[in-house]
Amino acid sequence: MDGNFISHLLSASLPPGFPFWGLALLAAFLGALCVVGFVSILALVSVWLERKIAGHIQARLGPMRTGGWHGWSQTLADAIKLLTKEDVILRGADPVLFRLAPALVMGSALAMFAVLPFAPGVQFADIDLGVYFLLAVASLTTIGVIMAGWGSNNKWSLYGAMREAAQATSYEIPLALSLIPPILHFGTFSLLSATEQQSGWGGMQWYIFSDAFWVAIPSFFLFFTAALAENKRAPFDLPESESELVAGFHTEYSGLRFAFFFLEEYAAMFAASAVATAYWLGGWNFPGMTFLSTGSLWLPILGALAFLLKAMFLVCVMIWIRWTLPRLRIDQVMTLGWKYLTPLALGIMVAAAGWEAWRASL
Amino acid sequence: MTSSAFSRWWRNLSDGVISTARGMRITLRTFLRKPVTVQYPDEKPDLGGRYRGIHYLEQDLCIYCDACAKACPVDCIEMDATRHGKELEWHAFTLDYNRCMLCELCVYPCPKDCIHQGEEYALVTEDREDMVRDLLTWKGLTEEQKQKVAEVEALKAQRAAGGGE
Amino acid sequence: MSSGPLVGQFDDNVLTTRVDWMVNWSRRSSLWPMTFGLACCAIEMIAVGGPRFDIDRFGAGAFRATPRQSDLMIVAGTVNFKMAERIRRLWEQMAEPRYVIAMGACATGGGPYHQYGYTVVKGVDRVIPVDIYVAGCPPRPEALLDGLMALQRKIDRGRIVRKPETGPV
Amino acid sequence: MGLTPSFAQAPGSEVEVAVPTQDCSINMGPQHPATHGVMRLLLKADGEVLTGAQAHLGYLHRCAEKIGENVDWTQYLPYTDRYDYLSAMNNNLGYSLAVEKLMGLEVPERAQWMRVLLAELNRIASHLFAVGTYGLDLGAFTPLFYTLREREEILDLFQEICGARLTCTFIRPGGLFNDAPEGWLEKVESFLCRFEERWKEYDALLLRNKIFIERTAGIGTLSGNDAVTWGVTGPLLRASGVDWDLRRDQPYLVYDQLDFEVPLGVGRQGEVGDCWDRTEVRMSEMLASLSMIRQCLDKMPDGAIQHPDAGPVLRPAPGRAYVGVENPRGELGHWLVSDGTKHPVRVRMRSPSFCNLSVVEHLLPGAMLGDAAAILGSIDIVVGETDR
Repeated sequence: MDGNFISHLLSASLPPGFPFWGLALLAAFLGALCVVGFVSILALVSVWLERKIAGHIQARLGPMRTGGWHGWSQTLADAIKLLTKEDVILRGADPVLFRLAPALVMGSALAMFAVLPFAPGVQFADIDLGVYFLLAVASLTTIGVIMAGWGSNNKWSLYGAMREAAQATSYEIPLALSLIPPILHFGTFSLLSATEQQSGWGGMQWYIFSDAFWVAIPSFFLFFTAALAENKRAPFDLPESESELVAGFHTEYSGLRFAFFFLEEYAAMFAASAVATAYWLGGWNFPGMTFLSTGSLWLPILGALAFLLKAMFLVCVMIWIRWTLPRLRIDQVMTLGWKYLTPLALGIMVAAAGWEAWRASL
Repeated sequence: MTSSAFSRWWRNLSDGVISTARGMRITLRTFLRKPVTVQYPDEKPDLGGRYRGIHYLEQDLCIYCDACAKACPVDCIEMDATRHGKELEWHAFTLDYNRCMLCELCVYPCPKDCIHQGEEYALVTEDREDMVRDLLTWKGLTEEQKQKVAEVEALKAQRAAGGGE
Repeated sequence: MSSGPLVGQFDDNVLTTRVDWMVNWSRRSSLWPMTFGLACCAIEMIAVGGPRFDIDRFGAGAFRATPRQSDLMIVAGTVNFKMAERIRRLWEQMAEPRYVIAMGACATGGGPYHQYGYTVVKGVDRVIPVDIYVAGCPPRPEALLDGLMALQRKIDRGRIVRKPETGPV
Repeated sequence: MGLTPSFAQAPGSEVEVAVPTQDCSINMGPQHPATHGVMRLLLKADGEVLTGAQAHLGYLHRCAEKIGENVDWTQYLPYTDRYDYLSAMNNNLGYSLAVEKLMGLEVPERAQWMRVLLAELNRIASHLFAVGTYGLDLGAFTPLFYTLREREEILDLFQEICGARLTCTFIRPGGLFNDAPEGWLEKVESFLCRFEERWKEYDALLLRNKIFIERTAGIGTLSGNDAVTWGVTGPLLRASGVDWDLRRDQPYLVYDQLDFEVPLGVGRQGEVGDCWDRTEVRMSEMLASLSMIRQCLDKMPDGAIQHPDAGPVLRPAPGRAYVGVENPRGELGHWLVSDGTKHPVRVRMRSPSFCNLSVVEHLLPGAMLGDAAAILGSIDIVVGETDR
């Protein structure tokens, strides 16, 4: 399928002779709107999930009284409250950096969603270098965080920013290296194409079940760990480590600007999980999809559902890990990144390359 | 040296993975268990008979002896009454919860066992003045007491009149 | 109450009452407390966050370490003169709308240290405005939850975009 | 930021820091999640490495000693609950023992056993909190909730016997305020059985966790010699390998009739006296207390719980007395001076947290910023007691 559902819808409904640039602008605008809406709902759901899962892991209940059933509207209340809260901008803060940082962080988180293949035809842009784009955009977050930490004029924030700088740049390497085995396997940087190649075996020819499973599984774990560190999730939440740096780089942020950082964390978690889903867990492919005809409307709906379920499961695992483990120290984070994950990723990369070469020679 | 360094590297890695898995198993087990939370406003706590909560006073028994106020380490009990012979005309018996530390030291010295700490545990106010609680159930004299006092007064007056003659 | 271009500008009508209701609802349901323990009462405050009582059920479980992101300051413990100015500063650092619960006898009125405690402030309301007082030394966790619910009722009474009622004075 | 000294000063390293850098002073507290209350640490840091630390006290000074000169002997009892608010029973016990020493009272047999039972129960509650919040300091939230869950059960027991959860005011000069209610001892027994199972969960979640070991082993090492020199007591001292426990070495009450072992730090994961050892000692002490409570339950005699001579108003003979007891945090000493009236002339505490806190200035320099929380948490201070 070429293009996405928005451009299909637009080209079908607009009068013939409508200029192409207008169509492109409209499609971009509608797409951005969809992404913002989707990410907001996603963050609301994930924060609620996080609080409920944390609650039950800790032998308590979590939100119960806001809204009806099990406090389902808790994060909605949080969001409205953060919206209506006073926006404090310090006199000593750098006015430009302080204001720009949340926008940059939020923008980069939203941009990641442009290339995620949710279902057949439900992808905003299929870029040939999809994963490159994702990695590049994701590292913009780091710059936003450093701007926030520097601009806040607060020592805790500065420490948080410096830790983020060190940590994020270190973990970019194992993150990118651990993506190489699936890239070699599928022979493409495009997430869409990789997903489509996993549709065999009745929708179960996922990379981790393929003949290369022995490199797929370790590289999956490596990617997952590196993504945790890249997203500042525990046990790698050093930039905002509460018991050391008060709230780290966002110590001085309140109200909506803080909400942006909050939102970005969950958006980035989902994006990382989505990449893992698309490359290792078969994307939208699910067993039983072969019974649906190719043109059926059920395929994108059920496919999107399968994709969301897989990605949300990984998000839940991230939450589960967060509420289990203590935090590492910054030098140990670096040690883990450079002395453990990077060599492992290199080894797996070599193994994967050898395997793929051998398989190609058959 | 190299082999030991490598085996240490390997052991660190496997230790990390295994202990993480073990921790995650424990948290998962708790996740699947029933939470221990008591849903407070719907379920009330069981405080047991000895709970030291907000005080209450059995005013009929109290003889205005001041023993509780003297025993109080923080002087939070204040009482005021006028004696009419045996009957007491109460004006105030206040307990200041701005100071009270609910230590029960006022309860032990009471000769009539009339001040108690009940199971009421919450005193929530929007005004600090409301934290001073009057423990009296009635003020002044009851009708009964008034009658008794009047009788005693009448008797006194009679005696005084008789003695004067 | 916070101030802004819309505050107190409108009469009662369906829209404004709904907006008021929604804002109040969100503030009431999402009172993030500050991790701010002073003394004994702090232990009970942690117990309130613990599994038995679970303040998170009320949406107030996200303890924030930084005053900028917290809505509720639970002054849990004895306030002395050296700490009082820090409390004032922390309160000033909090973003509006902010609420204060004085938990326990020490915070409401000096408590056991009222008489001979030469360094103890006789009530935190001499330093910062207090919304709700909770008695006890320390109060039971249930009492603090009662205090939280009282604060929620107080927030519900608030009028944000509507003109305040002018009743007979 | 230049190279950190840990790289520059590594043995055999020839790297030198050429760029002159200025140390960054960081003000940690009084409102900081890691200071466990309102203490202020003034840190000097070169990047992530601390070069100096200074503790500032007094944010919770509550005049506890001065109040002792104004109230009478019994009235001071509730104040003892409040300086180390995590172990109220032990504080009550220490003060009561000191007053009894002044008065020359011998407490009835049953009261002695009950006191030991309550003190050990409170020791478990206190250590549970200490271990749980230590996990929190290191970023593990969940162990705190598990320990709080068990702590609530101990507080329920306290509430049933004395009517309060935290500030017990239960052990008094001359005995106890009250006897245990019907069926209370059986509830203690059933709690102990549950607790033994749960203990393993904290052990696996914290002590055996690789990240926890990495964060604590070899960090904040306090040698036995230093520990003695700095006047450190309690689990800190024992973690440094010094075999000293007042319960065994200066037995009071019926501790000499109990059979218990004193856990010592052996440096299983790192060095003797590091943060891991301190936590391990606390965890083992919980089990030791557990066995002591079991023995108390077995040997609990019947009889009175209050000495007949100890009325509501006490008038100890003129004199002075010092009694030290083994609190969860170390040696809590009470130095009392009486002039024969119903008011003390002087009440003075040797509070373990205060003495233990003094080592932060010794331990923190050279550690990293993340270790500051780890070291401070492993000392397990209660600010109510350091500032009094």
